[in-house]
Amino acid sequence: MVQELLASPPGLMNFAIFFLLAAILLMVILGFVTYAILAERKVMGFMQLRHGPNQVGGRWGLLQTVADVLKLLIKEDTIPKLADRPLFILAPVIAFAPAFLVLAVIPFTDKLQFADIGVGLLYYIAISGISTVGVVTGGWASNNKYALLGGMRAAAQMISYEIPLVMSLLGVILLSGSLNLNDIVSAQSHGWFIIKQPIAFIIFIIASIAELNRTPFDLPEAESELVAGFHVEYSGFRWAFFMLSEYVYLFAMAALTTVLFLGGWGALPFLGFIPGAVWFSLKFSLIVFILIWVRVTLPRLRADQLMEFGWKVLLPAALANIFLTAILKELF
Amino acid sequence: MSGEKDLELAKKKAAAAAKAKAAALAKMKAGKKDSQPPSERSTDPIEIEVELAQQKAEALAEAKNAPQGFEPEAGKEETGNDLPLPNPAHLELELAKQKAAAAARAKAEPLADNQGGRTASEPLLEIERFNEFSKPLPNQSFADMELAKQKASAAARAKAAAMAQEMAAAQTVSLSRESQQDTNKNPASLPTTSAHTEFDLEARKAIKAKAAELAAKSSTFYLEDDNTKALATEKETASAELKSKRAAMASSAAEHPEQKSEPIMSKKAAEEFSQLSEEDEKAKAAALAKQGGEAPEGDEKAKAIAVAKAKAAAAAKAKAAALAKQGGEAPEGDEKAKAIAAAKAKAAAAAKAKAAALAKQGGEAPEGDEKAKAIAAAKAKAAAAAKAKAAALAKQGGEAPEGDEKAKAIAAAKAKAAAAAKAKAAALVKQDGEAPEGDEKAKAIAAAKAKAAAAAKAKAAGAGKARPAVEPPADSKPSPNQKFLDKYIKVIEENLGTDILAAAYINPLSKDVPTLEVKVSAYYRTAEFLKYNEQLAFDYLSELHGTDFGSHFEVYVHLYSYRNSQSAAVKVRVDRENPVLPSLVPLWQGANWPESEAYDLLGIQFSNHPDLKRIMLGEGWIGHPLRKDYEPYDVEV
Amino acid sequence: MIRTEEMLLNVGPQHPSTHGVFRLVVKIDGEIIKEATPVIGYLHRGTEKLAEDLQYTQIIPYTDRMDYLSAMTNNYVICHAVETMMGLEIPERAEYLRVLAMELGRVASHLVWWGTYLLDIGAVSPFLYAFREREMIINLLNELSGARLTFNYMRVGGVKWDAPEGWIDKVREFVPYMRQQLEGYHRLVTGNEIFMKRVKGIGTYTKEEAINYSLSGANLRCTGVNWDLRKDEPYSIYDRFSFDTVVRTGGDAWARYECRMQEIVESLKIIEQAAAQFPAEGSIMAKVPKIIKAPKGEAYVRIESPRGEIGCYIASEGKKEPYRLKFRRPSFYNLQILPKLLKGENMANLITILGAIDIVLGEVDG
Amino acid sequence: MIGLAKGFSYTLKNLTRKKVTYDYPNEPLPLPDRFRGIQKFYPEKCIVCNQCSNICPTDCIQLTGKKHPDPSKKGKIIDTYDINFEICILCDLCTEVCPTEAIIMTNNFELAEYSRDQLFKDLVWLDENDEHIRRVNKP
Repeated sequence: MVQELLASPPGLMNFAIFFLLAAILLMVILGFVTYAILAERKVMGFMQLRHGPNQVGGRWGLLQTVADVLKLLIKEDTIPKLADRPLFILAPVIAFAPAFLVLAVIPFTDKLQFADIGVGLLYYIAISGISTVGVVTGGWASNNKYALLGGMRAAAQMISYEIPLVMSLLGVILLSGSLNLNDIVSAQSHGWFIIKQPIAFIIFIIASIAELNRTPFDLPEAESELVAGFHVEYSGFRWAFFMLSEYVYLFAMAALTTVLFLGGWGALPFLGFIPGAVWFSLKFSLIVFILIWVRVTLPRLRADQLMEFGWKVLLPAALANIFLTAILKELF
Repeated sequence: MSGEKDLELAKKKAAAAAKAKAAALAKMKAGKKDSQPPSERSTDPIEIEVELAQQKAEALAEAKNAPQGFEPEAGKEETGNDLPLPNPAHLELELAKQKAAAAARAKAEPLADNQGGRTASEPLLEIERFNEFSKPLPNQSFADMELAKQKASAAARAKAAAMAQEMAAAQTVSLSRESQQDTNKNPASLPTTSAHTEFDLEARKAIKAKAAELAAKSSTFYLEDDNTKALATEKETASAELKSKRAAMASSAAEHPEQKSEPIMSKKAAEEFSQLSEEDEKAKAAALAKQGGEAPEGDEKAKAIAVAKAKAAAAAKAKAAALAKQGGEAPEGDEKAKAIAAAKAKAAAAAKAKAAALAKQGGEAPEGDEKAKAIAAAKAKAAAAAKAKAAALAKQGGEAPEGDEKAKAIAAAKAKAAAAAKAKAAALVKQDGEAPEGDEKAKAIAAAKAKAAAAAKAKAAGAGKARPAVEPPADSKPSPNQKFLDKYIKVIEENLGTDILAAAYINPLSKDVPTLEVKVSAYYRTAEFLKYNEQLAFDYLSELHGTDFGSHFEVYVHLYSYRNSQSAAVKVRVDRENPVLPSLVPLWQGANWPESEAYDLLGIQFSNHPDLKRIMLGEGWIGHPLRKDYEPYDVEV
Repeated sequence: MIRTEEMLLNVGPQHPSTHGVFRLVVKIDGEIIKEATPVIGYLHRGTEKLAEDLQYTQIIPYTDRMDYLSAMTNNYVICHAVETMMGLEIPERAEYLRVLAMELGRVASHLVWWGTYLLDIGAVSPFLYAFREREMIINLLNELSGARLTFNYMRVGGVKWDAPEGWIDKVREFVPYMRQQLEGYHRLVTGNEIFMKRVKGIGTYTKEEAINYSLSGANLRCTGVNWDLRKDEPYSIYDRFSFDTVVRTGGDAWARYECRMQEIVESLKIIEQAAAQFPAEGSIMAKVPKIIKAPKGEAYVRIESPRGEIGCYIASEGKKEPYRLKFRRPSFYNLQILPKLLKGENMANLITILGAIDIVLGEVDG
Repeated sequence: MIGLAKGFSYTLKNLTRKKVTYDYPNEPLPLPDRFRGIQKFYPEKCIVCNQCSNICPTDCIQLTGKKHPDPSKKGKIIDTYDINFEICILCDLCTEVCPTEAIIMTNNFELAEYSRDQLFKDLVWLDENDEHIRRVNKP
């Protein structure tokens, strides 16, 4: 249905529909984000032998994050006097926008996809790189030494983990022969890439955790060292923007992993009758659970160890994987 | 009487007390605000004072409006002071305002030229503090108020005379606790809680003043030849006396109950007055004895001086008590208050006269001793300063009522100060043998003196803390560490010579740790030797800290050797005026911060210390808290 | 050559991982620390000045607030000092109650150290597990003394309360439970490669430096110095229990980590033996005058607290208040080596080294 | 990697273990009898001996007594008794020295107030604070 809309003549009506669709997607995503945060707090709590939020909104604390978001809306978002005002205001936007832009490309089910473009994967990788710019601007603009350190670390980390991320995907692209996400999903109909490309999967998961600034690699906002890293001077809704961008990114990354390695909405061999959407959300939730689990368990790497691991371990492994996939593709 | 009545009464009193407390706090805050440097206060100090006084006056007036009897008007939310107060309300209001203005003027005038900054010996500041505390209690009638003021200053002076003699700090702590209880025992009255907090304040000041007094007295006992020490101590005694006088004034002012008609009250006040001074005397004797113990080892003359001082103080105190008692029995009459006041003044004056007489005899005995004259001169100067202050106070208090009463009081103050100074000088110079010839009172003084002397001797005989006996007390079996101690002494004597160790003994109280007391000059060499000599090899510095023992500082270093697992304590005594010690950091890095802490809290300078700075307190802190004569920077409410 | 400029960064006094109001002014070039100068005194409450006017019984509540993670050892050090001066004989049951309370306090203190150390390194959940066990110990001590943190339990001459009935059995049950939990801790953290990478070879110093800087406790034993006051200068009834001093030779943060984890095991051994030998009855207080007056003279005693060697010096004039009271606070001495260790380290290591020294600011400032 | 794997297994196992946290505001905390909470004061038992205000390390007890109203009995009765809970450290020394157990400790510790003045508790309030009284007051 999106195709005809794209083909139809431009007009106010057309624009309104698009705008409405985008708004609906945003609401869905924000809905997901609130419950992703709640899920993370609940799962972390249970793993740490405590209940997690159970006061606001019933025994399961369902309205906890909604309350948090409302609080952040009402809270005064201060701008430090000596901060670089325009950049300070712009930084959260630059960080949030790409996270949201990226979702246009992901095929949730065979019917539900916003934009089916030929270079879906390339688009995703390219746009996701911009959020690093937002983080670094935020770190620089708040004129705070801790924020500056956080920003520099973020720049170093995100850029140096972009490369293994992309390299690990080459294997998948080699096997599926196209950058279009739908083709990749259909290429997995008879064997998920997680089985064919296990190394790529592991490298991708590690690199994606680094992209998301999550625990083993959460140096840019290391509470114990840099107090709160790049968003130390932010408060109120601007701070909420950074949080939203992190979780929307989590949504995007988990979705991409499902699409690339777990066969998107493809069912397990014998359970075809369950609709694609359910499959997608199940796999998606599994990935999110793994990311939370990693956050509960692991300590943080040091900055130099992080760099060393990224360049000396992940990158060679990714290259070797490409080489191996190429040989396998040739032989079979 | 049923329980509820009491409770209801208690509740009313509590409310009244809270209100009075708030008023007192406001006054206190105003008081504190004035002492801040003028630049901080935007408006003129007098205005604040007056406006505060008005507030207080209105609060009091409101309280006064409550009817006389116990049943406050129904519905009148503000429960006034239910104690029967004969005086009409508006007169009170007038008085309170007037008095406040007077006090403000007194306060403003000295403040004008004192540009802020707290210098303990600045007499004007003292007066300002004195005024604040000596303000007579608000709810008295006009006449009584004047009388109370005059009575307060006179009685305070007498008490000051008694307290002017040095007072053991510790004794005064118990004294302030008991005097706190005395106030507790006083029947509850409106201003008690505010007077009570004021009294607490004064009690704390008294402790500090007495502690300062103690330090000053003991330092004068340290008979050194150079005059600089005398001059320094003279400055200290002057400030100490000023402080003690101020504290005495305040405590006696608070202690005098506001005008009460029943005679028992006046007798009780008299008793309290004497009971307080008896305690002072006991405290003083004990302090004296301790002082005696602390004087340089074995110096006969020092012990004699301690004893003589006790005699002089005892005499003055006894005199004051006796006279106060006579004053108390004065026949009741309608102007009972005036009588009590007169009695008090008379008692104070008499006591002063007596002390002066005694001192005069002592002073006349010419002594050729150069040192004694120097100390006497110092004492005289201190007395002069005290006299000037007292005169100023008297003048302050005395503008309203004319008549010889006032003049006599001023004269008495002058005499008292002089007497105190002369008595001290005499004691320093004269052996205690010469009991003043003449009347029966003298014999009483002699008896008191003898008792004090005995106590002093006993105290000195015991192993004085600061000055340990040279050999360890001969307990039954020689302690296991004796051989270690002998080894240390032998090794040190061989290598460094014999006049290094001032003393070396086993400290039985602290698990028989061998303690070496080193002379300041040889401190660094001995420490270096203890660390690098193979036989001793004390490579671990466990503890280093300084202590203020009144007449001198002492640095205690606890060392431990891992090679022969033996510990040793090294103590060094450093002079109090310019405490300088070589730093041990070149030998043990672990000594860096403890030495900074000793510098910060005690003011001991450590030469060639990597970075000697205030480690615990802020950079701008004035004074060194762990010194016994430390005056806390902000007066604790 | 690019021109880099050094930056002065204030770590603290209000900082998530300085274990209290400790401030470190750090001159950093990029992330490399050129020079660090500690600034302390933010929590200085002048206990020693206050003690001049307080009786001995009144000082004990103040000692609770120095090393607030193991207040029992603080209570004990001042009581031990006065008892040594007075030469008091403490009844058996009181000694056993004291040893049990102190060792339980030591385990609780090490658990807090373990939890917060891992939090500094970035792992979130060990903190929660550590506090689950600590809560059980705190409840035991709460039943014994009436408070969770500021116990005010010991008095000169003995202890204030006797053990409530059933308390000793609870202590006996606690020991095996704790050992089992300890295995879980080792599985979660000790084997973790990221943790080992973060901790090994960091903040290393030699035996001579440790002795020269007057370090004590695990900071000293991790360099190979076999010195534990409970064993080498036994006080109270520690000579009756068989346990061994935990010594490592690495001298780095990892060695200190191993030392402290092993010390928990040793303390559990002592608790077990003490609970087993606990006398059925007996008085909990020696014959002591109503107002305690330490005899004239001075004394310095030192005992082993979880953070090192805590000492107490009392100079007394035979009155009911000490003339001078001074505490030898281990964290105050252990912190002196920090500037030397931090030269050339980076920001992340700063937090790891500081966590490994295990300081408590209530004790540093005194 | 084995260490990481062990760590993961430990946290996963904890996911299903019984939780250990109290549901504090809803259910009261289980406290032992000896717990030192806010004092309770019996005005009729007090003989105004001032022991408590002397022993208090932070001097937060202010009390004033008055002569016994009916002349037959001697001694004093308590008049005002306030404890300043801004500086009271609940160290239990006052209950230890009180000869007539006029002041004892209860187990409740909730003392949050909206203004500092309300922390000055007077005789009446201390008398009415009588739930969860400690059964055993003296060792």
